[in-house]
Amino acid sequence: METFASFAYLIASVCFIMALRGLSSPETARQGLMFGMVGMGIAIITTLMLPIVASYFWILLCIAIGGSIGATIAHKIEMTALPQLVAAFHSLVGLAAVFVAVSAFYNPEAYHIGVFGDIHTGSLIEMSLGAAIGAVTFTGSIIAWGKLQGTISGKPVTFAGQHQLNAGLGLLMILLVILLCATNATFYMWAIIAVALALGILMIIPIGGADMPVIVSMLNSYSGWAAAGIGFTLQNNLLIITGALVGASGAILSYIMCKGMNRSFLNVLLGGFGGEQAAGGGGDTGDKNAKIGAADDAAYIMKNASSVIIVPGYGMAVAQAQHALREMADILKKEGVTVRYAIHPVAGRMPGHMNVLLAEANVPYDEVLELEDINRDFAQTDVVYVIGANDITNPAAKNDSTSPIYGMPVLDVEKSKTVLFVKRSLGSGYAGIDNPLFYQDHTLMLLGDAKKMTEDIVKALEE
Amino acid sequence: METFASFAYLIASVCFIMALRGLSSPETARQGLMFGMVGMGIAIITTLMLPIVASYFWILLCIAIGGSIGATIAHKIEMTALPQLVAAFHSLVGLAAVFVAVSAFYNPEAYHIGVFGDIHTGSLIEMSLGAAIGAVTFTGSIIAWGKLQGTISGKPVTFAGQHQLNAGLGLLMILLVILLCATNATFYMWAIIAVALALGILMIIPIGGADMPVIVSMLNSYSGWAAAGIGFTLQNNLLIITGALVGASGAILSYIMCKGMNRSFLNVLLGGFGGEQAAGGGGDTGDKNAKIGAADDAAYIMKNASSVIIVPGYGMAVAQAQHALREMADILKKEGVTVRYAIHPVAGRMPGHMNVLLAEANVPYDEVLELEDINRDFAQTDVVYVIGANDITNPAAKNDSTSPIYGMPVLDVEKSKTVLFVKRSLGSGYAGIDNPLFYQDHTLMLLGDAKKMTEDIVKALEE
Amino acid sequence: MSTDNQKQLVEGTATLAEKLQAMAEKARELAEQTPEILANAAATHGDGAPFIVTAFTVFILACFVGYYVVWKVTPALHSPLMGITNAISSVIIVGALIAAGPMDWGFSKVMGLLAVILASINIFGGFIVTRRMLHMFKKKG
Amino acid sequence: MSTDNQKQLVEGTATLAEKLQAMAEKARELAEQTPEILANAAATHGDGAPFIVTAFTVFILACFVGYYVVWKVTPALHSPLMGITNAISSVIIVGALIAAGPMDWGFSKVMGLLAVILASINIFGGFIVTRRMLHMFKKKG
Ligand SMILES: NC(=O)c1ccc[n+]([C@@H]2O[C@H](COP(=O)([O-])OP(=O)(O)OC[C@H]3O[C@@H](n4cnc5c(N)ncnc54)[C@H](OP(=O)(O)O)[C@@H]3O)[C@@H](O)[C@H]2O)c1
Ligand SMILES: NC(=O)c1ccc[n+]([C@@H]2O[C@H](COP(=O)([O-])OP(=O)(O)OC[C@H]3O[C@@H](n4cnc5c(N)ncnc54)[C@H](OP(=O)(O)O)[C@@H]3O)[C@@H](O)[C@H]2O)c1
Repeated sequence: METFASFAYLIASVCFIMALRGLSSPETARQGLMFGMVGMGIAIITTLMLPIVASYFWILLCIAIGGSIGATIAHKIEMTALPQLVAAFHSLVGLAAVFVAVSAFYNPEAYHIGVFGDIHTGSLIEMSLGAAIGAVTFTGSIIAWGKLQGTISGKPVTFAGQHQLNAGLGLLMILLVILLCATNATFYMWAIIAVALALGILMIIPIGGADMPVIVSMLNSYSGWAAAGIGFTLQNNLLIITGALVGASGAILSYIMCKGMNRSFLNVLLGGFGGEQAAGGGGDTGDKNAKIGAADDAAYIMKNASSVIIVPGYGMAVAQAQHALREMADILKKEGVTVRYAIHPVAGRMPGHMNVLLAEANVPYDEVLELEDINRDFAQTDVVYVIGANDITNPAAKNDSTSPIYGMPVLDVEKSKTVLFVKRSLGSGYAGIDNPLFYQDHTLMLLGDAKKMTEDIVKALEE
Repeated sequence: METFASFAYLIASVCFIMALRGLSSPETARQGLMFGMVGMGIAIITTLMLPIVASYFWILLCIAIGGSIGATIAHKIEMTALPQLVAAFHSLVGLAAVFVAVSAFYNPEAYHIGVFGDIHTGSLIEMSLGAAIGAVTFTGSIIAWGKLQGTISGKPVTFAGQHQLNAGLGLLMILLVILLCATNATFYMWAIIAVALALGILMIIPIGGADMPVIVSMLNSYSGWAAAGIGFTLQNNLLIITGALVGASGAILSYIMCKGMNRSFLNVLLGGFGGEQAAGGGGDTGDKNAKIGAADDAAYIMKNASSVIIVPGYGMAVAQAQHALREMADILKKEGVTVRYAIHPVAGRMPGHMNVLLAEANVPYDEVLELEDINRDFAQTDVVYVIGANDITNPAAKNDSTSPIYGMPVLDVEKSKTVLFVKRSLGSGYAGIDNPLFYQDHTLMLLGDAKKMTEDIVKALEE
Repeated sequence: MSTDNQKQLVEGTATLAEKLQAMAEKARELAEQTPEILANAAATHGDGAPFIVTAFTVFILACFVGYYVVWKVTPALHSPLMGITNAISSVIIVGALIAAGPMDWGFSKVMGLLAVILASINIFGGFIVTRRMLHMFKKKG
Repeated sequence: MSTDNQKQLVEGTATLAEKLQAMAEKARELAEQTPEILANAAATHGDGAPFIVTAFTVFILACFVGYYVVWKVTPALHSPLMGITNAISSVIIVGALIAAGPMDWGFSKVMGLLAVILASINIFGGFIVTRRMLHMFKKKG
């Protein structure tokens, strides 16, 4: 039986690997998802068949309860609320890890790691590590969720001695783990969890709302490492492998985002960057003049173009303008205009955010191109339609070494013949800096809500 | 100690992974090699420190003997003899695997797998598998070596009932393994090895000399699986991991070669394809006329070109023309001509064969391009200098569905303004089929030895 | 004397029998202990390496696999990637089920059941939301 | 009767003693077997999974790693790849060293030493020839 279970777990691990592998292209992605679900099914059923699992009623009830809650949320959620949802889900994984660690602590016999009050030291370390990471993930994700949802202010909350406090708590945690190993006392277990919960809050609160995507990925990574840690305690390879996969995934996504913003991970973690949208910048328009246009002008310009590239950003997500955008593109295509979409790696507020929204509006994914695939084509393009994007087009990243985003890769929209900018004001974006593009000769600003403006253009085109 | 050793083995495994990882680009390749050597050093030293290894003198002597033989061979060998060398080395790995399996069989206590005459069944199966694969690798590689070296005729040796005989031997082997498990008798162990030795010969002998690269890779893969099998017997993760790495590498290289030739692996294995060079084809030149040129003509044409692409093939390796070629390219570059090299995945007689030879002649590797990177550029190229290549340029692969190489990816050399073909005759290449390019209007045949001809061109250019 | 003798003998036999029983008990104990010894021994595998080393080997290899697999994910699918990893990280439900498994109630079992609920929310929620995302990705035409 | 009885008793005691001894022996046997059982059990790890399963897990993961790592090798370096894999496949020298390790000579040790020679040829030959190849790859200029 044990051998059988281990083999089944191995198969489940391979399924999870195949699941991630499937995501290497949209064609195989759904098959990958199937692998993931099958793997999870195998893991659960195998565990239920273990001799130690004797009572089924409550377990199945709990799965049913959890399952229906999860399914309901997942079906109801708006696609634009994805970043929050992911954060919320992570907090649950974190809490579950804490619960598992605690129950292993109170009933170690079930996992063959000793008896209550006398658990193997190695297992104790792994267990407290799992619980601590889980607790940090739990509160950290809740804060991240709050900041993304707007429940908590996105402003970085900073105070003097913050980093010292965090470091102190970290040291305290190490001390507590040592004491736990020495005494096996329950008090220390709970103390570790309490400190970790506090640490989760304190670590995330100083980080600005717009940096939350990096944090969500980081917490995703943490939840993976927590699962792996618990896998060591339970001597279960499935948990170890899956934990490593998830850990790697979160870490890589964080890395990609940081690189896309040209910031170091540490810089993000130390916090204090970014705040409310359009905090500064908007003011110093002083001597510069931006050309303000209307929907009719935009419609006329695009109708007469031979190629248009659409650059969506966070504003498109906020305004939910993707459907109107697709309509506009359809009309333009019927008029014989080539229409493509250019996606910056950190456009929006989570990796792949724009791709999902465009896919939701039925934009075929082969019209949607990544930065490195399309950046050279701007020079041969008549019109670029920038909708709700700002920082990712800012040429200051290329030619102003004093700019905070200097070095960040940006889309070369200014190389096209005409740039249309849809946004509500001349204000700045997430990075809080002015965009010189607004004041260029071949730029036309279309001020207004992204969805409203695009719908107006559609109307103008249809006339 | 055991824990320490296992950790050390883990580090060695990671070193080996990093070694292969380093080969992902020429910049990191030498660092990768370092990783490989360090990993091997860790593995050997750790094993020597195990309590069971008590007597050092003979071991160190044997390492010294083997090491100096290996070092001497490796220093003396000509780069053109690489395919043979690799085959010869593989045969040694195979034999070593057999020896290890045998000594584990006679002294199982050393590996904790039972006592002589009463070895655990699982270990027996793994052991006999390791021995059998090792033995097949041994004789198979010797045959491959002979065919590549020319010691054995490259002609496929086929006879009636060949496949039946091999299948019969395979079945016999399974029977012997069962008997071995049942009786633990030494006779069966030796019988398994004997049958495997015979099978190695019989499996490779029907395969044509030019298919040997695929076979060498396949045997490389086998030697990996044999190591992994012995790793299972010895319960040693290092052997398992390394075996899997080597096994995967050999399998992937075989796959790449088969795809490059557009043949299935089974088709290669069943044998009977290809034979002596230029077996057929050369005859039916009948009504077609090829333009034959001289070195002076070639020098004149290339001097006045603005871009030249060099396409090297097996003939360059045979003639050792790479140094002359580099000289020619240098002169042309000084005259302002852009010179690049186009490498087909199966040019020559082993994967990456051309790259190594060109590198030997100090051709910078960024001038050397793979098929998919350069194939579109032929249309904008003035002159293509095909040297000792044939099949990999044959347009029949694209437009003649009856051709045996139909579907094989080829270099589109015919799209350039002028094609110069350096070879000794109008005969065919490895696939034994006629090349219509020879008779095209914009082709000039430069008949002669590749090295001699290139040197003549160099002289003509220098005048 | 004969009765004495007899008595002695009978007594002797009785003690012998007692000792025998004691021995048998010891043997039984030994036999019973074996699984426990086994359980302890089980923490090491054949090569003498403790589980932790093998587990670490598995962990390192899995990190390599994760690294390669994730870098191969196309950027367009990074959101679904977050969804799927979120779902599969709930594989700690395996630990939760073991905690919730025993017949008799206790703190540990309650914790386990709570963890089962949380993990289930994630599993279903994560997979379903990922499916919703993936169903939107369509090819041209 | 008393003598008979006595005899019977004595005999009974003797058989009891014998049985006792037999039992004691069994117990000793059991005790002796324990290490062996342990040795067998050692083939399983904590989760109750025998070594073979963990080994298989390691094997499968290593295959994935190999797959990704090798596909990432640039085609220009396929020849050095063959050289390096050739060298590292000689890691079976680990097995050969164990065979050649014991103080006393025997068939097994001779085989081990022969394997050490063969593997060493490969290790040195493979690495050196790869180094020769790699040293030739130079960047422009
Ligand atoms: N994607 C990720 O994973 C990720 C992660 C971390 C950080 N970030 C950061 O997020 C930023 C992404 O760049 P981005 O160009 O997409 O966004 P952005 O620079 O934040 O600009 C978004 C713009 O959209 C406009 N906008 C907001 N709501 C709108 C509405 N309803 N209608 C029309 N326009 C609206 C805003 O201007 P108005 O206020 O004038 O309308 C704003 O300037 C980068 O700085 C990046 O570093 C992204
Ligand atoms: N690279 C691999 O890993 C691999 C593996 C398996 C099979 N193959 C096969 O090998 C072939 C490779 O194609 P290829 O174009 O490189 O070779 P090829 O098609 O075999 O042609 C080589 C040509 O070189 C000429 N040649 C031989 N010696 C010469 C010399 N000293 N001077 C000048 N010319 C000489 C020969 O023509 P003359 O006799 O007229 O001189 C021959 O036609 C493919 O068919 C491929 O499928 C390759």
